[in-house]
Amino acid sequence: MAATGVAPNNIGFDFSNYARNEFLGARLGAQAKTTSTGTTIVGLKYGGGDSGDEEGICLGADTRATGGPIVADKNCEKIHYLTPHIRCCGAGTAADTEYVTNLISSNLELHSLSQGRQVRVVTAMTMLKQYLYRYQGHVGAYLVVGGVDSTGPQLFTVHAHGSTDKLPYVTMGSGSLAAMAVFESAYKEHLTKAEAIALVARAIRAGVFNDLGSGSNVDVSVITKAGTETLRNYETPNERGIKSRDYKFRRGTTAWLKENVRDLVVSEEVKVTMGAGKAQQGTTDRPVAVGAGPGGEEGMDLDA
Amino acid sequence: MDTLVAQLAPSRRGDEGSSSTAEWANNGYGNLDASGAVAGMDVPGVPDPLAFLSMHTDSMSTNPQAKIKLAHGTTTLAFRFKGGIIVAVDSRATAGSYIASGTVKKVIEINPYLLGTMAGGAADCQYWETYLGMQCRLHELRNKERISVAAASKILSNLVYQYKGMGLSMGTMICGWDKTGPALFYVDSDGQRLKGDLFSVGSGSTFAYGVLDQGYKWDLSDEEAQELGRRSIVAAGHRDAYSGNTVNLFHVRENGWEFIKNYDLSELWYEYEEKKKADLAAASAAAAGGVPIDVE
Amino acid sequence: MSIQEYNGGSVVAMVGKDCVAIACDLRLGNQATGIAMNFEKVFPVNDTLYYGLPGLATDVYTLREQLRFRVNMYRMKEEREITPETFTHLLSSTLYEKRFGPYFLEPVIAGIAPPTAANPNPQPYVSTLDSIGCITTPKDFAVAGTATDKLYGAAEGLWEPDLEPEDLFETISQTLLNAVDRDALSGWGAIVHVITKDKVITRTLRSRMD
Amino acid sequence: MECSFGITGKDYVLLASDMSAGRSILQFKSDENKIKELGPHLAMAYGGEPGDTNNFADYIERNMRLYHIRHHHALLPHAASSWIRRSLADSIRSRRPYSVNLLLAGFDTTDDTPHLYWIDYLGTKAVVPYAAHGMGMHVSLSTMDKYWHPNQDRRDGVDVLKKAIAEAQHRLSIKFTFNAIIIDKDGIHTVDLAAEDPIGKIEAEKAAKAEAEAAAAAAAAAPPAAAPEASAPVAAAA
Amino acid sequence: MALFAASAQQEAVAAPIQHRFDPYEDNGGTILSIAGADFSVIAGDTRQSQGYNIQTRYARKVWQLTDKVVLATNGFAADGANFVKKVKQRLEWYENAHQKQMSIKSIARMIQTMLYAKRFFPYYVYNILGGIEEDGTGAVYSFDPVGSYEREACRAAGAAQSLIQPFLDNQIYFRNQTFPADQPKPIPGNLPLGTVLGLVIDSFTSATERHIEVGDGLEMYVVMAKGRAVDDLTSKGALPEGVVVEELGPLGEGGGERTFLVRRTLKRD
Repeated sequence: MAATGVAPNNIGFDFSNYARNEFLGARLGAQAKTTSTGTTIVGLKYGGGDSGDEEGICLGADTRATGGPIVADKNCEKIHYLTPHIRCCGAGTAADTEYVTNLISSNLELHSLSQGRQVRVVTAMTMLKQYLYRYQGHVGAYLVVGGVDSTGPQLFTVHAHGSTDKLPYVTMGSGSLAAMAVFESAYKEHLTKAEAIALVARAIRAGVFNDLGSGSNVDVSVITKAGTETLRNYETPNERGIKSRDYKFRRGTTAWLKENVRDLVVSEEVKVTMGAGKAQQGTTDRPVAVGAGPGGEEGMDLDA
Repeated sequence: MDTLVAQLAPSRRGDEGSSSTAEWANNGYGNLDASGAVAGMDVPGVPDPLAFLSMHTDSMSTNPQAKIKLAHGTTTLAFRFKGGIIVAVDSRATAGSYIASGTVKKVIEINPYLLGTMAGGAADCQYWETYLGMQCRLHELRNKERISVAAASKILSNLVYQYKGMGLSMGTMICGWDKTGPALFYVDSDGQRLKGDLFSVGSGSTFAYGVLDQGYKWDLSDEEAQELGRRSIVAAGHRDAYSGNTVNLFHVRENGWEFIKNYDLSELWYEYEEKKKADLAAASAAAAGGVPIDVE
Repeated sequence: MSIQEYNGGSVVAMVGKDCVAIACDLRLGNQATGIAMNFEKVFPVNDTLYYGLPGLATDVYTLREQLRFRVNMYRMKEEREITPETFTHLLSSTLYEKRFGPYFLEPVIAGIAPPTAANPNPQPYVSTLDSIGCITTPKDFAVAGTATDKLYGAAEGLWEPDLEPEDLFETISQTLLNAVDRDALSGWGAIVHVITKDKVITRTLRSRMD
Repeated sequence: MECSFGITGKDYVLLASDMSAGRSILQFKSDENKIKELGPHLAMAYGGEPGDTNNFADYIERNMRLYHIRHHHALLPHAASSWIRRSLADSIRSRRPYSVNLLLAGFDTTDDTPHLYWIDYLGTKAVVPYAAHGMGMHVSLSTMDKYWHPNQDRRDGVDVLKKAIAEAQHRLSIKFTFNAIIIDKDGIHTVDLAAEDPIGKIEAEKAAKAEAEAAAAAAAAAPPAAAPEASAPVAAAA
Repeated sequence: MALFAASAQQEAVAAPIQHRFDPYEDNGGTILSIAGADFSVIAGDTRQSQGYNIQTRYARKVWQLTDKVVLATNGFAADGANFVKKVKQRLEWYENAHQKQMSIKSIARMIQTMLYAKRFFPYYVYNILGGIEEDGTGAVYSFDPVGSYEREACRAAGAAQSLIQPFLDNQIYFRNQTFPADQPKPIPGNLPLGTVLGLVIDSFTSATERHIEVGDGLEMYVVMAKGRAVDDLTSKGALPEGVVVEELGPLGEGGGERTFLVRRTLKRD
């Protein structure tokens, strides 16, 4: 039989579905539902001067991921790891921020191994911008990259189309206006570490409460030459209250037609099966209506 | 000059330009003013009101980004037979793929001897069939005799025709018993008006026809006819995603209509499946145990 | 009528006390017309790891065949069963590989990792992905399909922490049935799998058939 | 505007398709056979984009035949359905996809079970007891919902098929003519829908064939000298 | 970079683009009403939003029309406010003409005619009318934007209606629940007031968790039939903490029905 659909040999993106989706798109309005992070993410430089604290970077993010008006995740992580001394907050299409940071993070590690020294924040920023520029904004990642390297604390923003900025304090995402308002009113140079964390948390809270796309908790990350302090759920101002009623059902409330209990514990000694054996102990046949559906032996192969 | 302008330009005043109570009383009940404009109906001041409406309202979920989602999807049927008219409808209204309501009354009791069914715009059918009930009552007061089904359906058809092109959406069956016996008319918002023995309207109508056609004949008993009506709506409710929930069954007789019952469609489906198994078991039992019919 | 609503169907997964449950409806539709009442959307990877694929039916088959290939390759290389977390990342990269021509599916994964020396008492695991592989690992429940909104509302209301397997069965069943009853494109039967460390209970529910 | 039906029963599967062929409103002919036999116990009714349908059907038929030649046995219905679905799923992603909807019917001679698959141009596959494609989906599915029973014998099955066809002919604006086949453990037989008792006709033919074979076998066995070269008919693999 | 273009792909626009006369806006929020045997609860959240921005955390959506009837509106806030004003005007004229307050049944029919009068330039408003019928039973009437209406026992509308309604189907109508023979299935529509208020509060906290346009505050109007004891509402401990109860005076000369406003905060993120 003609072997079609063989696994794509090239690495990176496989555009084979692209033609299909153009065809389907025209016929059915093919618009894949992707999770976006409405998001408030911020970053600022602190320390040095007369603050009494060494120079560093403080990053902050909210933890709400949305799918349209619906909250898809109430406690997701938006501060991604790039290197031990560099973190990257991501807004925009959630999958893109996840994968672009993972890709650049592994490339940075290879880079530092080959160069035998710590990578610089500007390298991370450049790799990100060139990757994003190549995809002309279709990879929807809006990032705040912050870290400390041999040249001291560095803070950048990277937009999906590939443009970057270098600033002492930055905000991104749908809550960036609310957060920037807080920064513009209270930011000054040489903040102490405590002041920096407090200001970042306050900016994130501004986004969490005033922007519908952001919500739930406040994540903070503090980076100095010594390393990175990850303060996951530094503040949780939006705990779900206790419900006023109990909704446990009486056992037997739901009517069911057929039951099949697969007992995984076998009486004799358990042998670890090598490879995908067709038959699985304890499997009883699943009687399904005539013309049994997929999942039954009739339909797709149940090859547990 | 003003009067000329008032005559020519469709009146665009708000729905209570003048404040007299009388004006409010027949507010919007469709009596067109002298210039043929839609009296009492507020029309947006745009060149193409229909385009405006279809951009902002989504009736058949073909325009998902429209804000105003009007409920759609239904199965209604009515058929004449020797015992009168059977009217059977489902009760589901959907907005997009969300089932907005499962308890919509899609048979509108126009008056004790006239029924109208609802398909397409719920508001359009409800509103104009209530209006039709008033006109029928006025007919009785003026002429001292009940209005014929033909005349009643024509009132609705003519009325709706005046709004043709404005975006009304209605597919209704006017059923009643007058001096000519049981009469059934199909009237829709395009202006079509058809007299007939058997109609089904709505997104599930093709499925209803599937059962209705194979079971219909003029001299059904009342019981058989009611069963056929019920079974057809269950068949449509099962296969069509936009029909279901409950079946409302009516039987129009000489002395007016009678509400038979409201059934849960899913429970009926299970009953029909059980009965099928039972008939099968009985049949095979008969074949096995009973006198061997000329089985070669 | 978006592409994800072409065939209809929904999946919900919930975390309980040392158990997880995953359930799906059985409808395969062609837009408004129902076609089949036996189209399961939840498949086993191994004894204690199941995943659901609501969305475009053709992609359900295609992705399932591709995952079967990749999981078998994993088994041969690692000589052990794949854990739920690893399987989630496998699925995520499979989806993201097609970032610019995605499969129109929203996978939901539910399972309990086999106990190991390092992790003798693995916690129940539920995760869900969007069509291009963004992973979400909720602590309570994950929903997907045409009845997503309805499932979120019902689950947020009915779910409670630390439900025993039989209680979790009732809660997930009531959540699924009441949600699909408000969705035109899901329903036509439902099936629930409750997974504990030592057994898997699978029940076909008596749901509305309209 | 096309219409095809499939119905499984106790030990058979029925497949019927309209015979129209044309372009937009014009109908070139009304006796086009749109049921392709893919194997001794497998056939498919196809419909969809004119041009795509016959090409795809040939592609499938030739490849199934190739498999049969290479492996000395035909693909069983379940395997065939997976491969045909995969062909469509790959095609939907190609630059110019086939737009073809199928009803695949087959009889599994290893466990004597009928199989029917509803497959659409996207590569969606459904395993169903009875099905329809094209306009038949809208008008006749509910008819079959009512009159179909599990494990019906052939005559009841043909009766359900006739009802479905009658409904299509009654309700659709184009009056289709249909041809039908029945597949059972003996293979594929034409169902003459016009006949009073189509099944009876098939059984008569089968009986006649069996008789002819018995007679030929007897002739070959009795006078060994007289007709040494009479080649014994290859025991047709029933 | 507040709002990025969701997708570069040009949307297939079904209707022709009319020169941009777009007089509507979606202000989010959700409303809900449940009828009891001799009371009716009409609730709504108080958040008014537009896109990702909160316009105000306290905007009323539930209005008292008569001693026995309360109207909740949701959708486009400007249309809602305007519509409630017109309804109140008509009620005032009715009282002047008939020397009595309009019954809920008649108000429902009047609202249909007022909505349908703008059939070709609709109010973008989903209305729910709640209150006490003339026979003293609790009632809920729900409307679509152009006037189609139906009397029900329980209805949610607005942004989170598809989240709340399935939950209520299960808890108010007991859908999909089986009951043992000895314990008959409770009749929907006459649950105790305490249970109903608990369900309303849990519906809104669940909706707040999962829908970004719901939150900030919750207002519940409870309309009681004449002569009904009110201790299940006003006595200590009747309601969960954080809930404030306040009785509203009669609007007309008072026919014995009593209306209470029950308020509670919701999450503000």
